[in-house]
Formats: sequence, C-alpha cells, structure tokens
Amino acid sequence: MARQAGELFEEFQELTASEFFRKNKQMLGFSGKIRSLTIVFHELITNSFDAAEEAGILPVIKIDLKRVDKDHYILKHIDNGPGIPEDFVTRVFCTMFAGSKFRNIQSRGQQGLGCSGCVLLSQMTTGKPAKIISGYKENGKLKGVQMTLKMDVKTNKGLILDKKEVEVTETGVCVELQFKDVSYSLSEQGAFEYIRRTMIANPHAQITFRDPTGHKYIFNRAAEIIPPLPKEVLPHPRGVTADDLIFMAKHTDKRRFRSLLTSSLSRMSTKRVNEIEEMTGIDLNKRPKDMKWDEAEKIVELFAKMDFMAPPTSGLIPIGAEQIEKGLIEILKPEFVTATTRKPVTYKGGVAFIIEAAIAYGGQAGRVVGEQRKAEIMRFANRVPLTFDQGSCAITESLKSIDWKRYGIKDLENAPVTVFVNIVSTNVPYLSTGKQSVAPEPEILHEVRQSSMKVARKLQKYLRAKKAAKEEEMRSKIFETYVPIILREAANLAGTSVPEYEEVLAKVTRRAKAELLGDTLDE
Amino acid sequence: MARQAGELFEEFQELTASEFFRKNKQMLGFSGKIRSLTIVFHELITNSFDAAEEAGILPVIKIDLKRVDKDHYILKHIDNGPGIPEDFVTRVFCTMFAGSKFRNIQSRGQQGLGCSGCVLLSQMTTGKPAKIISGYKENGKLKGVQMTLKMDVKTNKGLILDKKEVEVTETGVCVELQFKDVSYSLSEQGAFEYIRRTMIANPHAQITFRDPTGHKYIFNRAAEIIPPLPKEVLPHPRGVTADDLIFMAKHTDKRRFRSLLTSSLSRMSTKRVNEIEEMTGIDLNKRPKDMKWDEAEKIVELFAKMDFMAPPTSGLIPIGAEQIEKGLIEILKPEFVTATTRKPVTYKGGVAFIIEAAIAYGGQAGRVVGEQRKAEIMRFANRVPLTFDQGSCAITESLKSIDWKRYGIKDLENAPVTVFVNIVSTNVPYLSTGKQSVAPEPEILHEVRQSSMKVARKLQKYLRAKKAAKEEEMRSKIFETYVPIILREAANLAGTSVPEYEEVLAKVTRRAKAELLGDTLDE
Amino acid sequence: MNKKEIAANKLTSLGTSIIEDVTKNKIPNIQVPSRGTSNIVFDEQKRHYVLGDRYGKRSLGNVKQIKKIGQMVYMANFCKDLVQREKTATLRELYYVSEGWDVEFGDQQESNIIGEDLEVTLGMTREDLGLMPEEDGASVYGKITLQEDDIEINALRSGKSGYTISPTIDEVEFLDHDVKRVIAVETMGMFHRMVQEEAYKKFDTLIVGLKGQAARATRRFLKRVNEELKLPVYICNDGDPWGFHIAMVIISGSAKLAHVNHQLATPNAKFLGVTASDIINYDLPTDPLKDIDVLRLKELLKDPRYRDETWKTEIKKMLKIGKKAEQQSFSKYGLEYVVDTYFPEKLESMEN
Amino acid sequence: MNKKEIAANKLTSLGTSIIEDVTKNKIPNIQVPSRGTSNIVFDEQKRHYVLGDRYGKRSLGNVKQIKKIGQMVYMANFCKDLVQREKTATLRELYYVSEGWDVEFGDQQESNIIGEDLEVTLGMTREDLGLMPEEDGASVYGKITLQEDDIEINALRSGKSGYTISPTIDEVEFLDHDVKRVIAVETMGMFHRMVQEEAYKKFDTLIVGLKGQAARATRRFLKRVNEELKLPVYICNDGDPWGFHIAMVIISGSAKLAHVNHQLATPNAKFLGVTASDIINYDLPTDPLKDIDVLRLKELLKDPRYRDETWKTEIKKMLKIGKKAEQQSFSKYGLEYVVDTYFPEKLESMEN
Repeated sequence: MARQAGELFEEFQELTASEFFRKNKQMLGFSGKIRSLTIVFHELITNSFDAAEEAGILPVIKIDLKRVDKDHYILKHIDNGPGIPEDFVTRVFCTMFAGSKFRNIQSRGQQGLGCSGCVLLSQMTTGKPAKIISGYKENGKLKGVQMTLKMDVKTNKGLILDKKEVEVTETGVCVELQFKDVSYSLSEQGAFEYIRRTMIANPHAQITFRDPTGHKYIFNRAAEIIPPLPKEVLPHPRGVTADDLIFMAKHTDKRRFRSLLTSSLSRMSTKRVNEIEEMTGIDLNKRPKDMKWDEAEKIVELFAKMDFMAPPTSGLIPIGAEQIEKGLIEILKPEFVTATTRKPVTYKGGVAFIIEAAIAYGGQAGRVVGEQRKAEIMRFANRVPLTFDQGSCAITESLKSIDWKRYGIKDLENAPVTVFVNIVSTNVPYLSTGKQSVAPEPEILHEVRQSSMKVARKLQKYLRAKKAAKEEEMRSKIFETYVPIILREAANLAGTSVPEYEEVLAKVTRRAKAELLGDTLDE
Repeated sequence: MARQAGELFEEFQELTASEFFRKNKQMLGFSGKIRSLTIVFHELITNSFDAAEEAGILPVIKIDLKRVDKDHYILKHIDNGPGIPEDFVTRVFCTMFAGSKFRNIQSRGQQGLGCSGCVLLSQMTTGKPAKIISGYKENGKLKGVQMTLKMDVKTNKGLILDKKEVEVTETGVCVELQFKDVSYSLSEQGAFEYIRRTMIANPHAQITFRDPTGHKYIFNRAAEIIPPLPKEVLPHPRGVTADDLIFMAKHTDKRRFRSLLTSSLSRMSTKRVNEIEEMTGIDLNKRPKDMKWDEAEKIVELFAKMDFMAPPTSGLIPIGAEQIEKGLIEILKPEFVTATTRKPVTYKGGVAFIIEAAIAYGGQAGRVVGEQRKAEIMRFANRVPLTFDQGSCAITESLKSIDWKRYGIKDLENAPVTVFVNIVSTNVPYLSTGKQSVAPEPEILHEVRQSSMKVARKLQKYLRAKKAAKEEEMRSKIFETYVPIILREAANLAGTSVPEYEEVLAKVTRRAKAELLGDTLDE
Repeated sequence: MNKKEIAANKLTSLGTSIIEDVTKNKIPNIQVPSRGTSNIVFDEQKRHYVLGDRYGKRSLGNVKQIKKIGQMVYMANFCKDLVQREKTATLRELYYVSEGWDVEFGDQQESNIIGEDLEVTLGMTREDLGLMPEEDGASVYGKITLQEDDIEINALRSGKSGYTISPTIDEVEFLDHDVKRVIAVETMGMFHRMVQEEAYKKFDTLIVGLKGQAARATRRFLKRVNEELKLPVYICNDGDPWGFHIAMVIISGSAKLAHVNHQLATPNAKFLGVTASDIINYDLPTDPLKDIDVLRLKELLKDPRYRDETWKTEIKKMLKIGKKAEQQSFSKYGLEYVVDTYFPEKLESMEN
Repeated sequence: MNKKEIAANKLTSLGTSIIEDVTKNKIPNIQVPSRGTSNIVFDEQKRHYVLGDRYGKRSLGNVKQIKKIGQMVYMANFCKDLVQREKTATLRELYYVSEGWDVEFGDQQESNIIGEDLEVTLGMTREDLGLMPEEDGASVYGKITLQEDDIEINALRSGKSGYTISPTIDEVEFLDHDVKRVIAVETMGMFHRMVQEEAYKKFDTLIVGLKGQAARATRRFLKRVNEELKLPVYICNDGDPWGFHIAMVIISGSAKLAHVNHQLATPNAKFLGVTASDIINYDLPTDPLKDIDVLRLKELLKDPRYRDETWKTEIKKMLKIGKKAEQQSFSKYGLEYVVDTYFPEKLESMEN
C-alpha cells in the first residue's frame, strides 16, 4: 500500500557539522592509522606556525608522543604562539567550520576544520577530553587558562568540563589529546618524515620531538628571520566567477555596485569600471543587492577579454632561496645544494603563484632503500609537506618530464638526490579533497619545469667541475703510460731503436690540457 | 613587533555547511565536468528510487537533458514518488546535512547532501534558482505546489522566490536545474552509462531519458515487483564503538543503561546484559548519562569476546537472482545469463551484507572497444552503480583473483562478457570519500569470489555443452575420413589388398561416442 | 640379411599387423615405446641411456591418435620406397613430400616426431630408414684411409680442412690407418691450430673437429674408430658446462636419443679438458660463470652420467672458482703452447 | 714481391712512419680510411661496394685515440711475426694472445675492430696478415683437382660431403678440372640431393654447398673459379629475402667488407632461383612472408645492388604474393624433381 509523503517525513532531521563529520571522518583525512596520525601532526603544526608568524614570533614547538598501548597514543603539543583568548578556546577546538582563515590569504591551513577535527578524532576513539592550556596577553598582561573540553556533536559546540586560571611564563598553547586507532611510523607517509620535511621548508622554526621510544630529536632553527606576514589581497578579476560577484554583492556594505567592484577586486580602477559600464550597458550605480545573475555573468565574461595588470603579489611570501638552502643544509648535510625562487606568475588568468625549487646532492640527500640512496621528491604547498597522492601531482608530473640525463644525472631514480619544490599561492589548486596533490595547470607545470631545470643546471655545473678535475689527472697519466709503450712497439715493428721522445710527450700533454678547457667533455 | 592574541581573533568567524561546501565542492563529488554531471544524475535518481519504494510505488522517472551551450545544460527530472510536503521542500533542496536517511538502514543515498548539493552546484555555476513542483497527498487529498528556490549559503536555508499552488494529476516531484561547467558523455564514467547500469540493477523501475541530441531512450520495466522495504535494524554489538555507546547514552530517553542496551542493540537479551554486568562489574542500573568512557570501552571489549547470533538480516533486501537476470536480459539481450544471490554474512564481526553476482555472455554483453567486445565489470552497492575508482575496489580485486581460464574463458579481458556484482548492506565499507569503491574486507572478497565462481561455473557448463555438440559431429567425420585412407596405405605397405572394414569402422565410431559422454573433454 | 632387408621387412610388418587386425574385426593399434622422461633410464652396464619397457598404445579407435597412425603408415611407405631404391632424404624433404599425402603435418616438428615414433616402434635408426639429417659431420685430419662406395679417401690428403664425415657414415669402410689415438676438439679454430702445428704427427693422432655439439654421424664415427679400430678417443672442449656436456653426449649418449644410444655412445671415450683444474694449473684467461652456467653445472651434478668422482670434483671446482675458459685461451702463452705443452702433459697423465 | 713480402713491408712501414715523426718532433698520427656508411659507395664500374676516400686521423696526442694506436702497433707486430713464420691465427687466438700486451682489449669485439682498422689502413685483407676466420668454407663436389701445399685433392674423390674449402684458399692452386659450370646451393640438404642424383654428371658442374651465408673463403673460391677458370657461377638459394641476399653478397660484395670486396665479389655470378616467379610457375609449397621478411624485401628495393630490373620485378612479385618458399620444397613433386626438371629448365633459360 502506498504511503503518503507526510508519514515519510516524520523522521526528517538536520545534522550539525560535527555530527556529519563524526559519521564521515575520512572526509577530514582520517583514513588509515598512519595517515590519521600524520594529519593530526599536520593540523597542529600548521596552526602553531600560522599563529606564531601572524603574531611576529619565531615558532618553537615541542611535541611529545607517548605510546600507551598498541595503536593508542597520548600527544602533547606545545607552541610559543600568541595563545588563544579564553573566549575563543572552545570555538577553536570544538566548533567545526569555525576559524580565522577564510580570507584570500596565503596560509598553511585553511578550512576551520583542523583543531576541531583532531579533537573529534580523539574523542571518537578514546572518549577522552582535550586538555588545553592557553597563555595569552590581554592589554599587555600575560594570562593563563587551563581547560578540559569535550565536543558536543549534537550542537557543534564545546563543553567545558573544567576550567581554571593558571600561571604561565610566556604565551602559547599546549594541547594534550589521546588517540586510538592511529599508528606512528617512520615511513614516507608517517609523522616523523612529516616533521623532517616541515623543518626543511620552515628553517626559521624549531621543533623538539620526543618519539614513542623516548628518543628526543632536536631540529634546530637554521635561519633567524620570521617570514614576512602575507597580506590579504583582493581577488583578481580574472579569478572570480559570477557566483562570487553575486555573493560579494549580497554581503557587502557598499552602496553601489561600482564601489563594490573597486573595493573588492584588485586592479579595478575607476577607468576600468567605466569601461565595463560602457561595454556591458549595465548601470553600475545600482545597489549591489539589485545585481542580476545575467549581469554578473556578463561582467565576468568581459573580465576575460579585458587586459588587467597581473594580480598583486604582495600576498605571496616565498621561503626564499637562501632560506631553503639553509633548511636543506641543516637537515640533509648535502655535498651540494642550490635553490631558486621564481617570479610570481598566474594560472587560470588570475591566480598568482610562485614556484620555488631546490636540489640537494650527496650527504643525506635521497632516501635510503636497501643499501642505496635513491632520489626523493619533496613536495610542498605554502611550506606544508604534501605526503600523499604523489603519483597524480603536477609537481611529480613536471619533474618526471625533465630529461635528467642532460644534467649529468643518468638515472634520477638511483641518484643520491633530493628535489624540493614548493608552490606558494593564496589559492593552491588541489586535485582532491585530501589537499595532497596539485592540479596540473599548464602554468604550474611550466614553472616547476623551469625552476627545476635551473637548479639542475647548477648541479650539473658542480658535477662537471668535479669530474673535470678527475679527468685532467687521468689524462696526463694516460700519455705518460702509453707513449713509451707505443714507441717501443713501433720501433720493434720498424726494426729500429727507440728515439728520444721527451719533447713529443711534453707536446701532447700540453695540448691535451688545452683541449680539456674547451668543450670536449660531451662524449 | 609581536601582536596580541585578541587582535588576531578579530576576524574569527563560523561558516555554515553551505558556505563550507561552496568553497569545497569537490568534497561533494563535483570534480571534473563529466563526473559532476554523473553525480547530479546519481543524486536525483537514487532519491527518487528511495522515495518511491518507501512509499510502495513502482518508480517511473523521466529525465530531459537539454544543451544550452557548450558545458551548459538544463536538466528536468520528474518522478512518480510520494512527493514532498510543502513544508519540507526548502529543507530537502536548500539545507545541507538535512535528510531522513540517517538511520541504520539499507538505502541508496545517505548523507543529506544529495539534492541540496545539486542545487548548490546549479546556483554556483549559473546563478539560476531551482524550480520544484511537488505533488503529494495530505489526508488522502492530492495537493500540488510549485516553488522557485534559491539557497542562502550564509544561513544554509532556502529562499522562496516564488510559490504557488498548482494542479497535479499524481504524486511526484519535478526538479528543474541549470548547470554550467558540466559535460554529457557516453563514456563509462558518463551520465548515460550510469542510467543503463542503474536499470540493470533496478529492473522494477522505468526511466525515459531524452538526451541533448533529442534522442529518446526508453528503458522499460523488466519486473513488476517493488522491492520489499528494508527495515531499520538495530546495530549489532560487534559493530559498535565505545563512542557509539556514549553517543547513544547521551541521546536516549531510556532511564537505565540496561534498558538502553536491550533496546538499542540487536541480539541483546536480558541474559546477555546480566552476563555483561557480572563480567565487567559495572552497575547497569545506572542512568545512561552516567556511563563513563572506560565503562563503555570495557563493554565493547567484552562484546568482542562474547558469542552473539549473527545480526538480523531483515534489513537487507537483495535484488534477487531472477530480477537481476531480467534486468540483464532487458538491457544486454545476451546469449546466456545467470545470477546468484548469496546468503547474508557479516564483516568486521557485526556488519551484515549480501553479495549478488551475475554473468552475461554474448549479445550486447561486454563493452565495445574498436571492433571487438571486451569484458566489462559492473559494480553496484545497494543497487547503485559504482563508476569511479574501479582499480582499488574490492569487487575488482576479487574478480581479478579468479582464474577465469578454469571456467572456459581463456582471456577474461577479451571475452564478450559482463560481470555484475552488487553488495547489499546497511553499511557498505567505502574506501574513500567519493563512495565509489568498496574496501577489501576479507569476508567481502571471499563472498564476491564464491558468488562469481558460481555463476562462472554455470557459464562454463553452457559453453561446454555448446562445444560438446560441435565436437561430436567432428568426431564421426574424422573416423569416416581417416579409416579408409589408413587401410589403403597399410595394405600398400603390407603388399596386400584392402580388406572389408565396415565392421571395424562401425565399432570405432560407436566407441568414440561413448567416450565423448565420459569426461574426455578436458584436454 | 643385410640392414636394408631388415628395414624393409620391419616396415612391411607394420602394414601387415594392421591389415590382419582388420581381417579379424579387431580395432588395430600400434605399440609405440614411450620416450617420456620416466621411460628413459641410465643403463649402468652399457654406460649410456636406454629406453625402458613402457609402451603407449596408439589405437585406430581413438580420435586423437588416428591421424598419427595415418601419418606413420604413410611415412613407412615412403621409407620403404627409399630403402628399396637405396636413396636417402632429409627430414625437410620428407616434410615437403608429405604435402601430397591425405594426412597433413602441421609443421616440420610434427613430422620429425612421427619419424622418431617410427624409429622406436621398429627399433631402427632413422639412417636405417633412409632419413638423413641436414647437418654434415665433423672434419677429420690424419693418417686414415676410408672407402665411400668405390672411392678411397685419405684424410691426410683431403685438404687442410680434412675429410668431412658424411651423414651416411655407416656405409663407409675403414681401409687402413696409422695412428695411435683420436683427439676430438670442439672448435675448428683448435682443429686448424693442431693441423698447423702438426699435432697429427707429434701425437700419432687423428684430429676431429666437432664444430660444437657432435652430429649423429660424428658420434657414429667416433664409436666406430673406438670399437672397430680399438683407438682410444680423447675429447678436448671449452672449459664450461657446455663443453663438458658435448663430451658427455659423445661418451654416454643423450636422453633424447635413448633408443639409438647403443649405436651412438662411445663409453670408452675420455674427456681430456679443459677442466677446472686446467684453468687453475695453467692460469688461463677466464670469463666469470653466468647464472645460466651455474644452473647448468648444478644440473650436471644431479645427472647420472656425471656420477664419476673426477667429474663431480671438476664440476664443484668450477662452481667454486666461478670461472670458465675457452680452448683457445691457451694462446695467452703463444699459439704453439697448446700443442707443445698442454696436450703432451695431459696425454702423459691420462695414458700412464 | 710475393704477397708475404708485401704484407711484411706494409706492416714495417707503419712502425717506420711513427718513429720518423718522433725523430722530427712531430706528433705521430695514423690515417685510417673511414668505414662509416657515408664512406661506403657502390662502384658501378666494378659492380661492388668500395670504400670512398675519406680518412680518419688517429693522433698520438689525442687521449681517446692513443690507446687504439697502441693496439694497432702491437697487432701489427704480432701479424708481422705470423707472416714471417708463415703461420695463421684465428681472431679468437689473437684476442687471447693480447692478454700479454701492455694495452688491453675490453672484449673480442674491440680487437676485431682494430683488426679491421689494420686491414683498411694497410689495404690488405686479414688473410694476407695471417688472420683467419674460425669458420670453414663451403663443400665442393665435382671434377676439379686442387693443390694444397704439396697435396693433390680431387673433389670428386673426397667423400660424399666433398672437399671443404679451407680458410687459406688463396694458397690453393687449381690444377685441373672437367666441368662447364659451378652451381652453389644454400643448404647441405640440397647439396647431398644433387650428389645423390648425380647432378655433377648431368650438368657437368661443380656443386658448392654454401651452408647459409657464404664464408669469405667460399666467396674467394667462387671468384677464383669464375675468373681463373672462366666458369659461369650459378647460385640457387631459398626463395626469400635472406636467400636473395646470400646470392647478392656473393655477386656484389657486402657493405661491411667494402675494403676487400675487390677480392671477394664475383660480379659475373648469376642468381638461378628460387625466384618469386618460380614459386608461381612451379606452384611450390610456401610460407607466408613474416613482417621482418616484408621489411627486408623493402630494404632490398632501395639497395643499389638490386637496381637491375629483373631483381626489382622479382622482389615486387614476392611482396605481391606475400609468400616465400624453400629450395627443398621441390620435393613436393618427388625427390628427383629438382634435378630432373627444375635445374635443366632454369639452366636452359639462363644459358640461351
């Protein structure tokens, strides 16, 4: 018997974000024991870095991972950032979709899911509350608060189980969480490698990590400069969709569409606005709320045809070649290292990005497989290591397209080489939900290629010089060995005695040296 | 200069689910033009099926896809389900995380993101509102309402632009949406193949599809039986985590933990509860809210050690072998088809599932590559086609592990064969966010293997019988040809004349036939 | 009865038995001795492989066997004709001749196998049946006189490349000789070296250039000089598993030809070198053993033909040093060294 | 001056020129004619490939060339010693001899190349320098008498496999013959068929069994019988691109040996068959052309040696029918057919 609609909708309900992600934790990256723990490290470390840098502090992080039982760990993560004001603590750690990073700004984390996701995972697997200590300054006065928190998934809010003021000696946040169903691993996808790579891309930071065996790793600061704070930049006209314009129009406080355009988009002068008005015939003196979709679409179509200056790049802060080299030297102690930072360019016509590449050779560069050192590729986006989905990533694809033989590396796979690539952008085009691989935009592929080839050429120069020194030594030896033998045999053949040959020998040795300084190395 | 925490938190804000997914649409499966459109078809069709079946109606769907411009389409989707009461229309289409499918029930869709996701995509790419007509019965009276809706992402609610009562002739919902940045394709991942496969797994449905060229495909109903409605089943003790118990305890209206356990879990008798009380020493007469995590963990650990009956399987409704065969015959017109439905079993100790497998040979089975028909694998979960991530799926893995040569198929890849596998469960273990591949649980691999080998054996029997008929004919010909020749040559060799040999010829022909009926076919 | 008459009779009897069966209304069948590995056994007495006594029955009433019977009978007719006309044909020619038959061969391989079936069924060699291999035999140089048909041949006066053993060696008669031994060498390079250095004079020897694996005619020749002329036969090959095995096939026959080894094996022939000990003692230039060499040496260790202690020691020694050497590597010490030093030393040690 | 004196003098001059340069304080160098493809040209007059006049300079002052000079000088000394002592050595022996030298060869290939360098630099063949190939030449049967050193050899009385052309064929003298022509065949199967069917009598011919691609000694022999004895030479091979090419290398020489083709090529030799037309006319059993055959035939079409219209027609015809056939496939019509019918018909058409 057919049932009526009303009956069927008796069970209709609405979930909170927390409830939703409780049922879908894999959407937060929590899938697999090793990956889950790496994601936790990632969320906490990037939050600490972003916070410290925003506050103008050189980041110092202490991490302590204790093993309680198989797949069961206690993680203590302490930073020296500006801390979190008491009122915001529950929201940062217990409300999903809450955060301060929803602007058009280059930052490491970006979803408002990081800290609260970690708390959710902890609570789901152990039932244990989160322990937070926040030291922060209010009106110049140092305050400290300690809280024990649970997440109420039904409401997507924090429950304070316990709260007290505590004395702190400096600002910063200490987070203590317990996890089950996670696993600490030394593999390329594991937490340790994540820290190591993080330190290469963030040589201004310092991390002390005590691993589950009790061993303490100290990753020292290799550079004393705090990276400049990236500025929020207005979106470039080429980077917006009609939906974005409508969304801006709806939530602006500007009175006219004209002023909305100039104030919300970069490179948008009054002259440009007048041109738009003229060419589209739309009255831009309208109130933003009256903007129709068709009109927004017309404007966006026009954007694609107009010439704009490239987007401002003040929002992009690369690590810088010198800093990258310092990071690589500190961590890999290589025989040779070189880095380069490209000029900013754009993809999709309006999104600015910078590619940085480096190459390290010898020492501890490359990864150890069996008894050999093989090449490794380290991918980063805004200084954050990308550890999964290597195969589909634009960075990998681009590096594979390079003919490494041309740069004196016969077989990239088997060379003791670490190739480093970092993409800097307010809007890195990720391929998938996990944000672990970069989409193959042609401009990105091009920039990765160019920058890698540049560092490869420098490596080649180094390897050549090394080889040439060896070669010269070998050459004079060859002449000194063979000339007497040949003349002895030739004399035997001719049936005569061996003539004086000092002068001829000197001649050929001299000539060979001259040759070497030319370009005879290309065999 | 270091900044204080308070300053930094001035920009702290909270997003709604709609705002969040507006920025992360790939998390809804909307990545790539072809895939995006297939996901839209998927969401709308599964919603229509679920609704019609819940209401006890044989599903009839009409889909009309018009091309407006390159990558720009208008989709009209009409079903004959029970309709949506006026009050719920905006929530179904404009509120994310809202739905009626959050129970432990076997259903096709399940996230409360389907319809609202489609509306979000439409709005984001075209700015156009959704047009909905809902016909539904209220107190036995047929009512019709037409609405034009927009989604307010800032509030995660619908905005009604226009609403009026309309006359309808039957219940059902008509959705009209526009999309840009999507693309209609005939490939294996495209919308058309999605419909075709859907029809195989849902032979009780009827779909009429007008494609962008105006061609009208009518997929007829092959079976008149509405699948029985799956019942909601209580979770099995082996399938719950400590977090689940705590969550239940928090949101129950039971007064004691004891009664919570018996009423919320299946196979949980009073006797079992007493055992639990005795063995854990926990007072189960406590109020649920007083349950501690440690206690919940202890109970869950005990669950793993206790013997429970397998979970009830009344919640699992397979398609049924006969229905699958009808579906395959209707769509593929094969030379031979056979299907099987396995008995329910469990994975991870507590989650029940059923595997169904079928094989179709000849006719339009297999996919056409160049001029040849090659094998194809059709994967389904609860009757829904899985079209992406084939490589990593347990179904594919299991099928590849079978030695098809043993079943008379020398080279599976190049045989005109369609292999069909459907997994039925309240809780299909997907591998990734996209819900496109099944995790390789050992029990699932086993069941897929067993069921596929069963249908393969039936196919083998068919192919053998076909071959045997040919063989018999060939054999008697061989004797009739060779015996006279051999005797002529032998007589020549012996230097005698050829003797009468009719009787010997009759003898060997007779004997060969007898042999054939034995087991001499295995060469 | 001479060989020809025996062959003709045996061939005829194959036809007779079939016709008789039919006359008695029995389904005819042919018993073909099995050539499967399990029916090939090493005969310690005879010191070579022989066929065991297992048979396969090939019945006219079996759909898979009937075609093969047809092919055998056809081939028997062809061979009978050859024998009667005192002709020979190569296996390749036979294959083309079969084009005109009412039973076809799929390929040369198939017709070769039926040829072997006929050999074992009748207990005759293919040469007895008029079927000749394509390949010529070895080159022979030295003081021996042979007669082919009505022609006398002196192997010292046939040119520097010597007398070539023809496939029909069984029809050759040994008239006279003036040698004390026979030395067979693997390569023609070594053969010419020995001719040039007059080894035939120095050692009163025939020089036989095997050209790699010895042809059937060569093996027959060596057996005949050993048994008819009572000459000791020495074999000198490359010092590697393949050289060892070329010698061993001459000495103890091959498993594949178990049914004719009694006509081919020369159990008294001796392996002179190059041994692993030679490699060490003469400090020869070597190549490292390849994986396949090591594998082959290990196989030899399990082979009953190498059960002799000396062989086992040499094989193990080669595995231990991991090296192999060619015959011609003695040139390291000059072209004449092999004839002036190596052969005298080795012959001395083997004959005393 | 005889060949030996010429060789010794040329070898000596190589040493002299180096020593003289040094005495004048010049850096010595050797001019080696280039054997690169661009320096190999087809000489329409001589009707075979010759080397062009491009040279490479090998200087004592070049680090990459000095070792090769050393190897050449060492090898020249070794050859001079061979020539003076009237000995020969195989390339393999030379390689092992070089173990004792102060300049090493990496492998046999490297020493072979230096050998060729020496040949072209001095304008002598390797045989002139005492270096012999490993391989023996073809078998010869028929009425011809030769003298090797002081031994007379009659190729009709050397056994059924005939006289084997030795690598030192240049030192052989032709004493007497009673034939009108020479027929060379690719396989020993066909050779024995012709001996058996007495083709040497029927056609007054020498029968030469090439054993596949003709050895240098064989090519030298054919050239000499053609030029010294004025005998027409016919070549009968398998009807496929490889058979064609075996014939062509005899007729017009190979590119690889451009520097010695004047001593090896027999431009007057004629290809008798098996042609594509034969395949059609005699309805021979065939195999389909494989991809590699088709490729090879197309290469031949571009080869200047096949510029002759007859060749072009036959190659195109074979491509068109897509089939190839072996010599022995005439057996389809009986063993004797090839001698009784095919050869007479073909010789008739070619000689008239």
